Amino acid sequence: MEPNIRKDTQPAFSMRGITKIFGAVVANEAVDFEVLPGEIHALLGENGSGKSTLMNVLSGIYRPDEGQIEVNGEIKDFRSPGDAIDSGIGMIHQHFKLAEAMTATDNIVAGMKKPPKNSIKKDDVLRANILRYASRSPSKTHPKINEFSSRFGIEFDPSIPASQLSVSQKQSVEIIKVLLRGANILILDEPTAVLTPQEAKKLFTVLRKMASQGCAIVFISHKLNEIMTLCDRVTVLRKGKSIETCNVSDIDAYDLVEKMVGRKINLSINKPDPDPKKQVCLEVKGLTYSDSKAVPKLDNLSFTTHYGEILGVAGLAGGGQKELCESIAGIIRPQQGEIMVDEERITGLSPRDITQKGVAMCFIPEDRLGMGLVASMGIDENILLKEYALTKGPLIRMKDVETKAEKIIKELDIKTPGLKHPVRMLSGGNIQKVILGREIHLNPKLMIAAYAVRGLDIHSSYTIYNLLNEQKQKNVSVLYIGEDLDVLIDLCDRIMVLCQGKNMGIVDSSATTKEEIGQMMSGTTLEELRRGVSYV
Amino acid sequence: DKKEEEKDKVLKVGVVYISPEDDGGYSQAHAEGIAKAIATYGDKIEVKKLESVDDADVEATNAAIENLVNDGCTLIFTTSYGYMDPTVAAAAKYPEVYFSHCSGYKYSGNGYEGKNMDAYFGQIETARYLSGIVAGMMTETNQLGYVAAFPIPEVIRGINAYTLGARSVNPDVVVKVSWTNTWFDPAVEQASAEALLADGCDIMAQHQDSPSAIEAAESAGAYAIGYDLTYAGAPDAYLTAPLWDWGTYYTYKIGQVLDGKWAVENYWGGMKEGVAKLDALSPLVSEEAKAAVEAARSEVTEKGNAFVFAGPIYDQNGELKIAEGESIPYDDQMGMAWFVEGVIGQIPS
Amino acid sequence: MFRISKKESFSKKEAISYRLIGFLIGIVLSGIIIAALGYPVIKTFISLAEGSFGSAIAIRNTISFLIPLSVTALGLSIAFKMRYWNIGGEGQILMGATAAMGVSMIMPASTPGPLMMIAMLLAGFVGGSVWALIPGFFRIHMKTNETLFTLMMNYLAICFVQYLYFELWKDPAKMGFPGIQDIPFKARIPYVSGVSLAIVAPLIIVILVFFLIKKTKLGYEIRVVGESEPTAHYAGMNVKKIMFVGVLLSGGIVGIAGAVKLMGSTGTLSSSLGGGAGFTAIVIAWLANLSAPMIIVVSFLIAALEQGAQFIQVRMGVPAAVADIVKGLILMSVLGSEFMLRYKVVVGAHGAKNKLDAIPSDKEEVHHVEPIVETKENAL
Amino acid sequence: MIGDFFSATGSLLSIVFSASFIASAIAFSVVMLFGTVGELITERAGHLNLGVEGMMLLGASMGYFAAVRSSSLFLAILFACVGAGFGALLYAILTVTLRVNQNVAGLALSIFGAGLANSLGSKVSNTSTPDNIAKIFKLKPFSLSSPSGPFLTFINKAFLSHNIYVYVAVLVAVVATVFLFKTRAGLELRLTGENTAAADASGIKVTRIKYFYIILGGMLCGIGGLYLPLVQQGSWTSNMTAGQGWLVVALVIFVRWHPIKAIAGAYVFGSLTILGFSVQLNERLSSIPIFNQYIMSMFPYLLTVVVLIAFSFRKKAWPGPKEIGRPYFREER
Ligand SMILES: Nc1ncnc2c1ncn2[C@@H]1O[C@H](COP(=O)(O)OP(=O)(O)OP(=O)(O)O)[C@@H](O)[C@H]1O
Ligand SMILES: Nc1ncnc2c1ncn2[C@@H]1O[C@H](COP(=O)(O)OP(=O)(O)OP(=O)(O)O)[C@@H](O)[C@H]1O
Ligand SMILES: [Mg+2]
Ligand SMILES: [Mg+2]
Repeated sequence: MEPNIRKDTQPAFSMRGITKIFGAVVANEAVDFEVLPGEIHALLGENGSGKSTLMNVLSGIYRPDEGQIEVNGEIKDFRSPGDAIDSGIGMIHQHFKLAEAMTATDNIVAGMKKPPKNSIKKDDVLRANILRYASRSPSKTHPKINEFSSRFGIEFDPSIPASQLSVSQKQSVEIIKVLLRGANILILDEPTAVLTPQEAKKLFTVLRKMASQGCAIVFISHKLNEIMTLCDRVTVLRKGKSIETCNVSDIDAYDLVEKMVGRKINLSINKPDPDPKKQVCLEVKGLTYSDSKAVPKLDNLSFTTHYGEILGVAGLAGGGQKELCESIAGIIRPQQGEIMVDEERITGLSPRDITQKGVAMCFIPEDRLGMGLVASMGIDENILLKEYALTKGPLIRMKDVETKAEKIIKELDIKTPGLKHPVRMLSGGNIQKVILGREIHLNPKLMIAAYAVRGLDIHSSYTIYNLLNEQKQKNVSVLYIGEDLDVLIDLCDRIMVLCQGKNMGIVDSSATTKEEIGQMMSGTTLEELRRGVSYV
Repeated sequence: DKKEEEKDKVLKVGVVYISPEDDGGYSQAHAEGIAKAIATYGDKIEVKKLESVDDADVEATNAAIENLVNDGCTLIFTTSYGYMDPTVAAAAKYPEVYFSHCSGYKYSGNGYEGKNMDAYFGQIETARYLSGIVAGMMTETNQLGYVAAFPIPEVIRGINAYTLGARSVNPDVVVKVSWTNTWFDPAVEQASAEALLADGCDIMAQHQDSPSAIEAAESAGAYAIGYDLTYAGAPDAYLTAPLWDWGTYYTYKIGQVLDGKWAVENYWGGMKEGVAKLDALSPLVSEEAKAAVEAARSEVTEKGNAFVFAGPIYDQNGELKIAEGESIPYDDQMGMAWFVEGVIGQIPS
Repeated sequence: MFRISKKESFSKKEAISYRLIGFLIGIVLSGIIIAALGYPVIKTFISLAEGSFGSAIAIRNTISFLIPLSVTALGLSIAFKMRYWNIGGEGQILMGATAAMGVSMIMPASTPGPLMMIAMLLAGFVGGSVWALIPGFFRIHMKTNETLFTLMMNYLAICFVQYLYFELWKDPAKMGFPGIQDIPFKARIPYVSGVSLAIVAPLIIVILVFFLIKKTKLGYEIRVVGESEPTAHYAGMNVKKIMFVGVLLSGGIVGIAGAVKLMGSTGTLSSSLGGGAGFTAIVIAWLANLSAPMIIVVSFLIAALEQGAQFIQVRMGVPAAVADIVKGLILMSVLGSEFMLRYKVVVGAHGAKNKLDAIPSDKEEVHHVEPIVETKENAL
Repeated sequence: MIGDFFSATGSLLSIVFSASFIASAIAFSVVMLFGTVGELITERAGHLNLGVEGMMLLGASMGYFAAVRSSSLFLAILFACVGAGFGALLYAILTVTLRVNQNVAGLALSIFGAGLANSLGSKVSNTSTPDNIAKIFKLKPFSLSSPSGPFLTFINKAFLSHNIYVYVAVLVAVVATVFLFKTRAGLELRLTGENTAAADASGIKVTRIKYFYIILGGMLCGIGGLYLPLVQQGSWTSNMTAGQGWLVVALVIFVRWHPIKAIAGAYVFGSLTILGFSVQLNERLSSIPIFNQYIMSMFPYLLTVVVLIAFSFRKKAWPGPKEIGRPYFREER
């Protein structure tokens, strides 16, 4: 495919010397960044390297402390997102900005103005009509929105509340919202993080189409293969600074990683052998659970874990992993089935009793801080969260906890000014270390690590893998739930694949491939695979 | 120096009001009385006042009295019933300060041992009786409405006096009572009056501190009798009003202290003393009604409440309460908790 | 042009000085309004100070205002720690007093004074907590909006007490006047040199609340629940039970404020027993940043303001309403000054240099911004 | 027993559906209707303003002051708007710009507003509404001069014999409804209250919107307050709103943030507040314990509580503007 870059023209926008500081964090430092019309430009960097910040500056959400933005050669000073929209800039945010209770149409048309002069199509009757009927007569607006979105091959029902749309539909709404405002500079912040591969493919088609019409597109993703296939150029950010911009065709994925992290890193896990005794720790039998809306999440799930072994769990997002963890930890009550630890039934026990039976869980939710941590409290009080219930009497014992906190900080090398420092001020990696450290220090028999490296950069991730391996060597049974198949294969001894709450089979990691796991994740059982049947 | 000394000689008088001085009603009537006393004594007195002191809030009342004492007041008037017990307590605490409490029943020698507390009130029932005569003469439906604040003896006495007056000239008259449970809430008073008007009453009377009932009568094309102050806002409805003129009392009492002749008493002046009076009858009042009022006026003025509450008086159930030739004794008037014949309404028990 | 950016932390010194600035701004603003209304400004403020601290009587009055305000604010602070918006202080005060009143009426006259007092205090606790738990129950089990529910409970309590006052508990000895009988003399909290011994109530409760929040498991649980319910749930806490106990304690302490007011000052029950303390205490708890010791300090200042306000009426004939202006403006300015602790205003479009300099080194003692400003998840 | 029940119900119905009862309930709901629409607009922008009482009083005193001093209705309304709008502006500065907790800021406003209003009002407390203005409100513009038949008489007395203020209140509610649900500006307002960040990112000037509607809402409260001294009573008295501002806060929930429903809601609250007075005059009803007037004064609050609970049973019911109570700072994550 030929990149559609008009090298001769002036850039669609250029940012120069952008500096943005949050309190004590320098999120962007003198960043230069420019994108040409018709180009899909990737923005790449580790977590916290300042990608979202830079794009938020461009879209008027943040005001930079230093620096200048030029759009189509004109110097701009965006005081609000509205100003950026007026200059033809549209951003699809990492976290969608939709009012859940309002219809897609309302979300789309609210705040819409006459499109700017330099939009893709100046005098578009359809758009003018949407603007005219918007809010006055929703029933007339819906079909027009449909018509508009079909131009880009996008489909959703504009008349239903946003809360009833699927994640990818919500994203479509965001895209249409931006396009209707006549954006010719489109920013997508990790748009594929929430999509299935098919949905992502569809999105790419749309993006290519828009680029061919002269749109400048900024595409943020952590997935290198997406960047390699979709984008024309890539700019790498590291620790808030722009490191390099190059053509995607001139570079390979390994170079990109090196530029991102700043040094060559060894991306392999040294895996100790599992305990050969294969003593059973956890036994799950016929676990079945449907959520409050009667959607089945776990379906007659059975498996066992062994001491001194890491059992991986793979599956698509929402495939029942979360419910599995919560059932074992006692946070939700499965409707059917049994969970045994050391042949002792724990189903029906309270989370606290289960903790006392030696089950520890480290679950990192999407927002990292929502569960398992109290954002405004220090490390000490966060360690207390599990600890306090195990001591006798009505009082909390800060002294013991403080000693323990200091120990954990030292052992896991957590970077913090002090153990009273609110954890919300720590970086993501350090926050995750706090949770993991706390759970490890409960000296569990069974350690559940769910999405333990969610959102972490490579270096921190490897620290966590090592910690888990240490646990395994201490003969702890580890249940590891993760998204990255390479890591699952490298880290775990065996891998169980879930699909819609069903156990598709457990494979030995030394004797499987990503492809095999991928097929199981989309609904083929191991048996069928081994028999050579494949539906995909 | 001399000025300071002179200042020290000035009598500091404290007054506690239940509502703002300009409430257009009860407190304003007292404030106007105080103003008269100031006009009389000039620099010899200095008045310190506290408005809007909730009389059900004992703590606020205590604090108010303490503040007045603290600022050097040696004569303190507490103008609402609810201040009674705090006044008693303060009187006991500060025996060198004189206290006068309005509308209660405790004073030196009666419910209080010390020697520095007075009680005062007035026989407003006399004026109410006369206003009842006006209403009795003017009504066409023979149904009178009465918007009443709280079912307490003071209010019940007024309703009874009004009814007795009206029935003295028109035995067919009934008086319908609606309780508002507030001294002052214009909206509530208006709604209450409207309910009465809708129920067939054609003249409104009130024991309330806002003129809402008069306004309601005006917009319904009915008549109204006010209370506390004369009211010019409803020329097509306003007939007259029983009025307080506290100036007489305050001038008298402050004079006593200035002269060093303060003496314990339970002051209960009426029309004769000038504390209670009936407002000038408006042009709306018919000649016959005027004549009827004038016919009763001198005897009412002379004999006061003894005339108003003279037997025979029947209660709501038609039982004879006071025989011919007797009248309701003072203590029973003070604790009155029953309606006379002709009143339609209930006293919560 | 200027714009606003967020601060990470502030020092104790900053905290105090900004609040002081807020206070001064409030004084200046109210001075302007007082002058505009035609009253002498300087004299008014001098009398205000004199009236609140200037004499023994003044201080005694200030203390008597302080007691209900501080106890109520302490009670409310427990609920606020859980991000439970208990606006129902006024009603809980009343119902606490009502329960205490009821107990004093039921108990035989021969009951020894101390026993009766203890029973009344307990009743106050129960009355307040029951009144708080009605909305609490619905909040805990069905997520009913507690802000408005508790607000309505205030008015229900007022109507209920009026019903008692005019009908059910009307005292026949009052010669037909409405009103409830006085509590027995022996159930009254005694005065020592003009100061009610009720002052020990806030002093004890502040220690208890401080201890509860900082040192006990329950207090810890309350703080965690306030911070994030999912986290509390995840940690195996029984969120419903904790909220239940928290609301119970909050309402109970506020109820004690009512009982103490009944026993220490009013001696009888009426619908105005609360005297607005339930509302003012909300602002107090907030200004004190929900810290128990600070609540006493702030209550003292507000009590002084209320007392001083009465005094300026007496001394200068300034109407009562002017005092409300001063009170309202000072509250608003101090509240507004909190902004300076959490955010800073950058003048001019470019300020990176200053900001880079301003990033504190690790050693400096800083105070972290407690996110009492509601976080997104926990807002109303 | 059953007969008693029916006859009591009959008495109650005959009260509630009498023309005069309806008429006074309508008159009684004017202040609350203005207030409810005003507060509702404020809440639609994501701000719960507990200072309604203060704003109503400010509007009432400033407006009445202007009326007395200038004898101009226009200036009266203008100053009611200025007074209440000033209170709302303070609230907006505190909560929008300074991000102070909304509940606390509202409470402070209600203290301050009442204080300022009462100080100002005392300057005109012994005067009555100037004649030329009073005359305007004596008129009953829609009243039929000679209604024929009982039905028309009823309609005339119940609904058509009101002063212009009443109809303006209803009109304001209708206009607010159309505005809110049928215009783009209304949509922008709703989106701001539902998700400020989304509105902001859609190019809506959220700060401007919040200031504008908080102040507009305050002004409507003020115009509602002005009804009391200017029309209903014809003179100023301290604290004359007497708690209606707090009922308004409840009413907004009761009407589910819909201005058109506020007409009915204010009417229901108005009639509940006055029902007690009519019931007192009816001997059959007043002897029934539940119609005790002290118990009846609880009805509006009880009703609100019931509505609150009922809506929390309906899990799918819209719980009101989502942003209520949340400070918005664009650079917050
Ligand atoms: N809401 C917030 N308010 C203020 N500061 C915040 C906020 N959220 C995060 N920070 C700051 O951002 C940093 C944490 O950022 P983030 O969670 O993205 O980690 P990260 O940079 O990805 O870290 P790592 O690379 O170690 O995983 C901290 O320094 C913290 O001070
Ligand atoms: N609103 C904010 N307040 C405080 N700190 C912030 C804020 N936004 C970003 N930061 C901090 O600035 C740094 C850059 O964050 P940013 O979100 O731009 O990273 P990113 O490259 O998008 O990371 P990710 O890959 O996780 O999306 C981080 O340390 C982050 O915590
Ligand atoms: Mg990050
Ligand atoms: Mg990002």
